[in-house]
Amino acid sequence: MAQLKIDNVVKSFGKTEVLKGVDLAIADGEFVVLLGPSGCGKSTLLRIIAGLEDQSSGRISIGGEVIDHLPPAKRGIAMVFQSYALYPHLDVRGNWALGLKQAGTAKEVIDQRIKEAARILELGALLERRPSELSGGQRQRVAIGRAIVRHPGVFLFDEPLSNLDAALRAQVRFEIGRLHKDLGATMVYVTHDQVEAMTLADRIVVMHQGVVQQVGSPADLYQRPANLFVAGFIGSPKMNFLQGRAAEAGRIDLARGGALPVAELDRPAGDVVIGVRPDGFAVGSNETAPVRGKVVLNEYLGRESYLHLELEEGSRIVVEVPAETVVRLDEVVGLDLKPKAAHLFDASTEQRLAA
Amino acid sequence: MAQLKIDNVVKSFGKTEVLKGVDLAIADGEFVVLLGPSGCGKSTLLRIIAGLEDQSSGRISIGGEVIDHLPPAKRGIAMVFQSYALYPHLDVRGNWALGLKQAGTAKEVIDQRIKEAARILELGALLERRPSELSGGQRQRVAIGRAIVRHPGVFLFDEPLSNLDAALRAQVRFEIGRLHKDLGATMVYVTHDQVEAMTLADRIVVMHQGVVQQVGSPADLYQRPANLFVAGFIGSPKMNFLQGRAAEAGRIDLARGGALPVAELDRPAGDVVIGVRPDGFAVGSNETAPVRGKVVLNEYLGRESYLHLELEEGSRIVVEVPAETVVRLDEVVGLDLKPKAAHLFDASTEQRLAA
Amino acid sequence: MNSARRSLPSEFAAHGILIAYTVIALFPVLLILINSFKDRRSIFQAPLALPSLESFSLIGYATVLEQGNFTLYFFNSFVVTVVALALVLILGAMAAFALAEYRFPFNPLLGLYLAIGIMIPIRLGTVGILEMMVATNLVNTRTALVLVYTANGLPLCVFILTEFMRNVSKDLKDAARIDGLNEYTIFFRIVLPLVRPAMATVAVFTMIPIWNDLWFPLILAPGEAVKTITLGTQVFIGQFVTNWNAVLAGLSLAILPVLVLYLVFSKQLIRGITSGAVK
Amino acid sequence: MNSARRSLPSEFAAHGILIAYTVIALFPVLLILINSFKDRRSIFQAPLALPSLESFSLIGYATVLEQGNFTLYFFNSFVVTVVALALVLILGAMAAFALAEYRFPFNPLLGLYLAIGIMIPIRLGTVGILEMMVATNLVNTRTALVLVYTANGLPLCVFILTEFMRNVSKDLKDAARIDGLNEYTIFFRIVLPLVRPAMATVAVFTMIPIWNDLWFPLILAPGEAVKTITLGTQVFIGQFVTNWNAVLAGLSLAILPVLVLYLVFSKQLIRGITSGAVK
Repeated sequence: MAQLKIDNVVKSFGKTEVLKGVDLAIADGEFVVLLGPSGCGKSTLLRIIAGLEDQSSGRISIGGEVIDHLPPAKRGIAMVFQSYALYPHLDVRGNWALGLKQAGTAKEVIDQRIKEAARILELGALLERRPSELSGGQRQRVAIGRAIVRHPGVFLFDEPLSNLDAALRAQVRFEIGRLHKDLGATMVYVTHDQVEAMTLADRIVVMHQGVVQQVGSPADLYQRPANLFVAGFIGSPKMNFLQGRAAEAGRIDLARGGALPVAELDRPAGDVVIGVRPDGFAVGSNETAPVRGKVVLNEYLGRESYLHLELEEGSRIVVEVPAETVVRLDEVVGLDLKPKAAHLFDASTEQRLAA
Repeated sequence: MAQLKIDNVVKSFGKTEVLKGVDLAIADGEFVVLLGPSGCGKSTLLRIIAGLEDQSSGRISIGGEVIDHLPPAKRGIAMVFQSYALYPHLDVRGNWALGLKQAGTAKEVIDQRIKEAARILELGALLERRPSELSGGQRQRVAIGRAIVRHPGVFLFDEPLSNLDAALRAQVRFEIGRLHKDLGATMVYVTHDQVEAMTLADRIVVMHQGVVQQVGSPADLYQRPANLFVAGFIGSPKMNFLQGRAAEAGRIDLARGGALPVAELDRPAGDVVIGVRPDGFAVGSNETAPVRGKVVLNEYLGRESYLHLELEEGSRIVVEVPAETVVRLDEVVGLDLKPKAAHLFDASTEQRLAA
Repeated sequence: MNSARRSLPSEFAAHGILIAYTVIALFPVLLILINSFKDRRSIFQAPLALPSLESFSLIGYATVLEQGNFTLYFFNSFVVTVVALALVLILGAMAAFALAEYRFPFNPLLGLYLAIGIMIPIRLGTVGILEMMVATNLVNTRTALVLVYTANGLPLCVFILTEFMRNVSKDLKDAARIDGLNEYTIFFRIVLPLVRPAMATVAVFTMIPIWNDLWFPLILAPGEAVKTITLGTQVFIGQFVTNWNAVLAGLSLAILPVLVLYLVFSKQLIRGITSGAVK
Repeated sequence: MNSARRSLPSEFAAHGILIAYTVIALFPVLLILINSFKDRRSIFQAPLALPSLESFSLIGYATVLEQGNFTLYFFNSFVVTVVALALVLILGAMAAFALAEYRFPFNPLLGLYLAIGIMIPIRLGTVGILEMMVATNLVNTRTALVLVYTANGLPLCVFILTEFMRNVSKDLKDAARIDGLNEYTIFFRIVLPLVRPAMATVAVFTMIPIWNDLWFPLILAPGEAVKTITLGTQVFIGQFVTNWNAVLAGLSLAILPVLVLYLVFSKQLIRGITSGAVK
């Protein structure tokens, strides 16, 4: 059983606190993605779990046993690095065997595990190759294989797809997903790419400036982001934010004129930020629409287009419309809010209003 | 007038032909994107236009005048590089002025052009800064400014967004689009990213292995890709391809059993490849559907999900479904083809069948 | 090149370390300096004491400056070192630029050829060189020394600078071409300023052995008119009786160029040496 | 490390150039070799001629080997060079690893400190060193030379190797830690194999000046029992009469280690030197 428990972990470099007390419990067999912009502390947290860095305070336990005092090799983890980190002077077999030999594993066991990993990753034909003789995608699969042969309780992935090009990224992403399904192992995966997080995770942990912002399933995070940061980070294109004031239930007066009927608002709430995803608006009649904007850019993407609109007060929003929609540059279009499309946040605390 | 004309340009490095006779005519004020995977020759073509490399044969002319014998500085072009390529020991003003001073431009003219560029790019406050004191996005804007002050007939962009992170990329992409609108200059833009190409271009030139595959508007390329390569390269996720045989009009027998009713097919056409975008399928009844597949992965993206299906014959396709769709892993679902969703290609020539 | 601005305390600490170094690691040098100002008896009785009113003596300097024709030796050393250094840097930088920048046949092999030149000690060819110098009538001229040192210093200079010039972004040079700079202005105005710290490092590596060399002055230019200071100082080290005052004074004077060098190159040098550490 | 496999023709050409180099650039060395096998008269009458049946003579070698106690000198040079080289490489590599790998206070300043050590010529401290050696009773021992050369060679070695070790991917070392390697096995099994070409280059840079040095053997170890070969050969260069046969034979023998060196390090060296060119 490889539950992973993180208890109030703090990490400081000098005066800078990069992790400000992180708590997290990961169930056995769960796929958890740590998601956040660079510098949010997600990689540091992963390296603390691996034992490559020491936390300043707090505890890490795997399967109920505190592992803070153990060296990386004894923690029952395996790690896959962004840069592959294969030993250049060893062939694939040598790369896979090194850790096992170091741990004193019997030769037959090593051979059997290598065979098993080669089968899972379909790398049987490449076992005698050196890393320099492999393509980028193959190298990353070899790196994953080096993790598999250790039979770890917890797999740690540190941005494993960042060095791959778009096509390979989708391919290896698919393979990691399938690997999780096949092995049923606990996996912790660090990335800054919200698409990777959404598609792979059972649960996503969104981090920002060393603080966990929200923990939840991809659907939770997409449908009910806990605060402005999560709302802006999840989803592409980014959610639009409008300033407003909720003086009465069901209606928000926008900061620069106009009012939006918002069904989600069941009581007055003071200054609010309304978040609306690009597909939350419908282009409507110019005269009666609560929001109007001038088209400054029309980005065509084949199936849909993204209209960049300049609102009357000067701010800019992005609206997704079907590709067939005909609009001219500089035309002013009216926008209606689709039902359930509004996310409401308190303007000062930036937290979601529990509407 | 800055039309750009490329006449049968060939480029060889030793025995390798990286450009195999490229013809292209770009109108004054047009925004043309050269799109293709790395190594397709697009950057080489751009560098030949700029005069940084010599073609092996063929001619380049700008505004009707052949420029093959001119050095880069005299061709009336300006180039923006992926790595910014700012002079590190000069401040922003110095970076912008260097080329103009070199050309012997009068001091007042230089000052006036710098002022103008600073206004367009809103960089007025940063003119005395060195590149090392600027952020990535600012550096790329300074690099664009260095192009603007030259008042070139043709702007050349070499993957200008590749070194920026996702959020900045959208921002600078927007600015380049607006710049084109404001200046009305001819622009040639190289990228491997089909989203950049689709959103920015008036016309896209898709290149592969030194050969132009298709030239057309983003809508052309998306709706009527000329061959399998273009079909697979444009659109994300990638188009699915199924092997089949068109023995009679309106119906294609799939290679491994089953048949698809294809309205686009008006006559028998032999062995064909049917291309269907992920949103071209509808999940239908399991029993009557012409194609059935087992769900091996369900990638949730908030608004939609991508189902990875293993078809009965072992190949894999990706289908986009609304996020609300409930499917279990390993469940077998039936797929119906939406109207007009099929693209037909000849199996041997890989060219689009003019259906 | 975009290394972070170094903070004031760190700047201060760097210089502090430098001063500490001067005190501790250069203790022998200090000993020389101190003793060069003392009379002969005090040198051996209390070598660690500072010169007192009693023991203070400039006899060493007097001997050196009078008897040793010291000014001339110093001038010879200076001319040979500066000219050879200038030649090495200019020719080396240009060769390095060509190797780093242009694709021509045998480019990597030429680089290899130059690099091998680093490994083979030029002294092995002394006899051959002497024969050539005799043939060309260059024995006992400063030119002979300059030629030998230039040939000797070039390969290492080219080798190191090529590495650094390769790291100068290709896009940057292309941008300069589009801005209308020709290959010479690109070299002098874009590339050279960027590799300046490397140039300073190479300059020091090249300069010190030239200044200190004893071998080639002895063989190629032992004549009184072209003697270098290192050779000149040897006069006072006899087989049996050594004029320690003069030797110490001579060595003290020989340290001068190192100090001058430090003042001239220090900023660039520190940047070059620590660039790896602070980046 | 993942440089493309070098093709056979390119391999061939590289060795071709090396041979051409031996012929052209090492012409003076060849002259020495050729003349060392000739009698005295022929050396001066026809210095470019190959030894004929008539002019062939081993008198030089005979003189050197008999009169000069040559075997002992050679042994001394060999011991001093190899021990100093080994110490420089081992200590230098470990220090470089520590500097590159571990974050500790003053790490960059320590690097700076070492780097400055490169610039200050140790010869300036000769008198101080001599005094210290006298105090510790090490004058006229090989140990004295080994100590001086080690101190002299370390900073450059540390400086160069630190640069290379910094380029060894941090992820790679972390991966090794997760695989259960400790810091020593990481150093010996992961890092050292990766910087081997750099080590070879440093070895040559360090070895040649030690082998060729004349200054410290003369000052610290002039005794007959500990004389090095370079010093020993000087015996034959008199003020007025020079035994050219013996000098030439001595110099020829002194080339031996360079050849051995080339055979030992050549593969690594070529890879190290051309790594920039072929990557």
